[in-house]
Amino acid sequence: MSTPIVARSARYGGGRMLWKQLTANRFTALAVACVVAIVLLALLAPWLAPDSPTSVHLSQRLSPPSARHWFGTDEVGRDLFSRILYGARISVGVGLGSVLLAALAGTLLGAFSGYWGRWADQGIMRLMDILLSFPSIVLAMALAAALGPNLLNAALAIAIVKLPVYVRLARAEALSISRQLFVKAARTFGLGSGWIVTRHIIPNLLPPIVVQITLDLGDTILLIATLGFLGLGAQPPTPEWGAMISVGWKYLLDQWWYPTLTGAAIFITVMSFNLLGDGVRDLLDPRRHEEGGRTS
Amino acid sequence: MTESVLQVEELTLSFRTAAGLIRVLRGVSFDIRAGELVGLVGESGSGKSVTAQAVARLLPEETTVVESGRILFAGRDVCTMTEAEMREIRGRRIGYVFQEPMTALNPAMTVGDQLMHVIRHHHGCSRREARQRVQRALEEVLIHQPDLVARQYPFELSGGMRQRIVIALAMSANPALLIADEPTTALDVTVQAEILKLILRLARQHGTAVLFITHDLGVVSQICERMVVLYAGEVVERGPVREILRHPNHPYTRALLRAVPDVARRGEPLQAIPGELPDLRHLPPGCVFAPRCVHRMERCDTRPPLRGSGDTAVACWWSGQEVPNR
Amino acid sequence: MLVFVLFGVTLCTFFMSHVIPGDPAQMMAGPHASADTIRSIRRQLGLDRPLWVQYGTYLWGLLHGDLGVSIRTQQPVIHDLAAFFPATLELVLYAFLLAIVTGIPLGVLAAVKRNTVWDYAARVVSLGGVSVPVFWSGLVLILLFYARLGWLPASGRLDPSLPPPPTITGLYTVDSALTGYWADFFNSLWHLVLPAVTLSYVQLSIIVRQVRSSMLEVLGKEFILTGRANGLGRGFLIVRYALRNALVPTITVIGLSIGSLLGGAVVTETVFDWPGMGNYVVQSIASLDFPAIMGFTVVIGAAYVLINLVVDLLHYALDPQIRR
Amino acid sequence: MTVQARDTRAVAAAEPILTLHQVQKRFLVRKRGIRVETVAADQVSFTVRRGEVFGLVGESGSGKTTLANLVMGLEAPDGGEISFCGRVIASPGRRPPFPYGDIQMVFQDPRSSLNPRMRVHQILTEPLRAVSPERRAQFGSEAALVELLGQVGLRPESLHRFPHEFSGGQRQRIAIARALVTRPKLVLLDEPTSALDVSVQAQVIQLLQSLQAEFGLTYVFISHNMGVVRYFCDRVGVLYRGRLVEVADTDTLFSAPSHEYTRRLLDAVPTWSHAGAERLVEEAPNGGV
Repeated sequence: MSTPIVARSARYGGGRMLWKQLTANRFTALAVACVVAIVLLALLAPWLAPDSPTSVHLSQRLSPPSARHWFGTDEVGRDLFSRILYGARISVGVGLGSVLLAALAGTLLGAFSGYWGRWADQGIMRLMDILLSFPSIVLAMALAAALGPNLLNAALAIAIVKLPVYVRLARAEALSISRQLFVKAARTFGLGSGWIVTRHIIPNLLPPIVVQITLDLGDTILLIATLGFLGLGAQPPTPEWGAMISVGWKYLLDQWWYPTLTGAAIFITVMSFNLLGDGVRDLLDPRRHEEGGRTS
Repeated sequence: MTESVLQVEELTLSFRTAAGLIRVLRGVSFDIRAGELVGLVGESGSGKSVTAQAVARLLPEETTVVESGRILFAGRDVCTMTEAEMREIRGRRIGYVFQEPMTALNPAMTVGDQLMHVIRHHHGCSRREARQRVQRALEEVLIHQPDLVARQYPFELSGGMRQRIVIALAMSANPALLIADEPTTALDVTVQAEILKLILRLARQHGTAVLFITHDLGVVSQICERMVVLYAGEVVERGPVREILRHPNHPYTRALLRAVPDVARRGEPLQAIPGELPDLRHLPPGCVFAPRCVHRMERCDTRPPLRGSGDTAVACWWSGQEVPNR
Repeated sequence: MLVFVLFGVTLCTFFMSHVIPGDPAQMMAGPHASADTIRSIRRQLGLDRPLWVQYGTYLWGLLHGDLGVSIRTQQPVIHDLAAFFPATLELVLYAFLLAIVTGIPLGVLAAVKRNTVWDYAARVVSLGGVSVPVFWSGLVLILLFYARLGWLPASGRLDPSLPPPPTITGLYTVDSALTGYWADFFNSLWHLVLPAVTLSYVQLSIIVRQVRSSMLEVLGKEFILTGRANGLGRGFLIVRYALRNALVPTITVIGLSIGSLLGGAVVTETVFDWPGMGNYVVQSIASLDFPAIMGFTVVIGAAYVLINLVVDLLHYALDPQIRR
Repeated sequence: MTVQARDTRAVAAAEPILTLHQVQKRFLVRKRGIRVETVAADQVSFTVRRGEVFGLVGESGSGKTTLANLVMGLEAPDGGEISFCGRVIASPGRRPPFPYGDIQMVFQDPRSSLNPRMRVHQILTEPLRAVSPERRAQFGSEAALVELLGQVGLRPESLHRFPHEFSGGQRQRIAIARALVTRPKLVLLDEPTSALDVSVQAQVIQLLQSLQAEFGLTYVFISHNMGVVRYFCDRVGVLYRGRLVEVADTDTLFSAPSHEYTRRLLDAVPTWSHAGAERLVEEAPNGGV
């Protein structure tokens, strides 16, 4: 904790600059391109997909990749390419949703916890310790099972699992920002803690939170797929990647493309987001290096 | 006249950054004779620390470009040596003391062990002998309980104590040159005085030449014989400390002496230097100090060479002429 | 701490499973069960009593090593888990060793040879590891080494034709070596290759990333410069100065990454049909067997807390600032 | 110990603006798991008179920061009381109302004391949030702010810039402007030049001097730089381990220090002009150049 965060955050100014710096590194530029492509594919799925992701054609079940069905079809003859495209909507959308939920709640809790201290801090941090004392996938499994297996509950479970990361990060940053002289200055003016937290602490702890969000996106998408694979997330016939593999698994030896291509979609998506996360971190927060990495 | 330990000749050095090459030293020249204490004085961005690190070749190789010039240590150019040759020189012939005694020591090793490793590296002696040498090294930097201190970790010691350890490390091989990079800046005044006395005493005892980097004119006046004044990566003036402090020749040195209040002086009005320190990326084409100089004239738009006789040299077009007194 | 955490987590999962989704008896019985069936399940589970009594009963049982009775197997959950535990331990242990032995040197190499081919290779490898779904990498390995090449077995701990070694520790490789069942020894090692590699890849990547970054951070510290200025050799500085200091944060991360190892074991065991706790819990999930799921969660939580206790002890040994 | 104020100057007659009376502050610090009590302010008493520059000097751990926090109302004393313009503003136990806006502070490091996410306009108006609406309206208008910026030597367009667009010296000017926006009577200067380069330091000191006359300010100047203290302060108090060991007017303190620690401190300060120069060199065993 040597360089104060505020000194670092002066490094960038404005979105255009950020974009320029992001694309300066070849790896990161590749990641940006991949992420943009994936998001576009997900958004445009209804127009790009050759077929509905749920329309059944029993006569064409388990057909190999062809000009008509680029990735082949599944066990009831649904077009796999279309299902994977629609799957991107679910993975990216739900992933983003649960990370943002965790980040929002975590930032607020952590910022107040860090600045205010005392019993609120103690209480919040002990609660986070409990959440952190479980391997996150196991906790996510338990929570998702307890809430009842469906996509929404899986997203909620992941948000809960990710929450302590943000609370801790926000709290640590809030503590170090509180030691900055501008916070002391604001106190000498006679300003209250509500003003100080919202005007001084939170704006300055946003950069590391943004970094953490981009770092977590890949992991979250992975968690959703894993829960889906274990039957704790989206349920068939929803075109969710993990759930698709848990069904397609049976056809590994004879129709290898079915689970393999679906898994490749997960892999590429998660890798693109992770690469982007690394790039954003190196840019905005050079002090923090890889930490943890993944949870599932 | 004694032989030079170190000669820096027309050293021009740049850093590779995301924004392109930044030239941090421009034609820096000075020398240090055996057993002599030379002060390298400047403000931030003047290049004083860069010069020191370049001499010991401690700058990161990937981002440092020596554009021209030489750094001769005992007659050999440091810039062209191999890393293996350099390792023979670092520590053994050139000792180095850093500004922050807090971070200059390995936090996970006792002070004694750190000294032991370095001493065994230099002298290749047995453990037992090394242990005795550690003891002596600690005594030499005036640590009264060497046994106790040797068993402690850096974080258990005060800043002054840590700096003594760093000095003991640097002096352990009895080097010909000691580079002290702002060794007292992070310390309290009373501790600073002790450390200065220590460095001075060790240098005298062992005949070690010292390159002392500082921004504090008071410190220079107390322990150095000659000084080199740097501004924005250039030597603007160099010469014996006594002469420069009495009769500064460069407008920057003169302005600096008038701008810094000294304890021994009261009543003389302070004269602030107008303007800000220059941005190394956008230096003026001529004299680097010209934009802030009260004696600026047309000629100052071309770069003045460092001219002088003997030990004294000044980079100013006014030098040798009568400067209008202001 | 352990007690506190277990208390907290049982509280969380218990109330979540009992309060939020409505009636667990209804869920367990399925949508078409009659009211009578549901009532009997409620009585059987003690669901007709007040919630805090139920929780008290559960905690009381937990203190006595009683995790309830599995709905699916009708066996005490603790017995089921005990039976499956050694298989999981064996898998996790080998994966962990593999990850440590390869991850730390690779991370050091990447940091020391920064921005060279070595570094890029290590970064690509580790990026893959943090991005790959375990169920997919397992699947690809099976397809390649079992289905295509036929080199390695893809399921179970031992060929069905071989009798398992006498139980001492429950770890087949250890037991067979101790009792001289060499056929079992090699066969069980053979079976371990694919699942252990699959599982360790994730942790390996985390370790590589962490070692690389903390090495880079430490190598940039001033005391490394002091060491260089004092003429110490590069190898000595890397190992005794840099790695020694880099290990402190690394050990924390390794401890935390065991979490992903334990979590990954669930998926790996499913993929390779490995008869461990993970396989057991996945089957329990399929039949919404709450006592089994909770029992598994509690056991894993306890193991995780114990591991992190060990990490704290290692910290104590490595970091003089904590020791003094 | 007798603490004598040997003041002969004109301000001696002026009324007191800030008085510390036997102020006491203790902290509990954990050292290797054991709680140790450190006394950061031990029976500190002194008076600052209207219109003077009162220096507080001491090394790290002397309790300078604690005293500043106590005067600014950030911490409550364990004993004694602090009064400002005749009213008690700090005493142990209950917290008396604090005259926000009448006492301001300028901090050591302008890189840290200005929020990097705020524009200069926001930075300058922040202290006005805690003062009366009339004062806010009077000094918070754009015209008033621009005038204030001019007084500290900054251009009007600076108002809409971020701190990182300024140099260190300019940032300290912004910080000074912020301290003056409420038109305080007393300004605490906590090492305001120590983070600046020496060639910029003099600009800031001169600015502070001219502002003192312009705004009729009283300064408490906390520093470890004895040269600056000698130049800038009318009277000086020397702090050593939480105790005020000596208070004297500047010339007396520097020419005839009465406390042993003050002597040690002054001896340690390197000086270059006339007498003091090259003292260490001549002291050295093998001496001579």
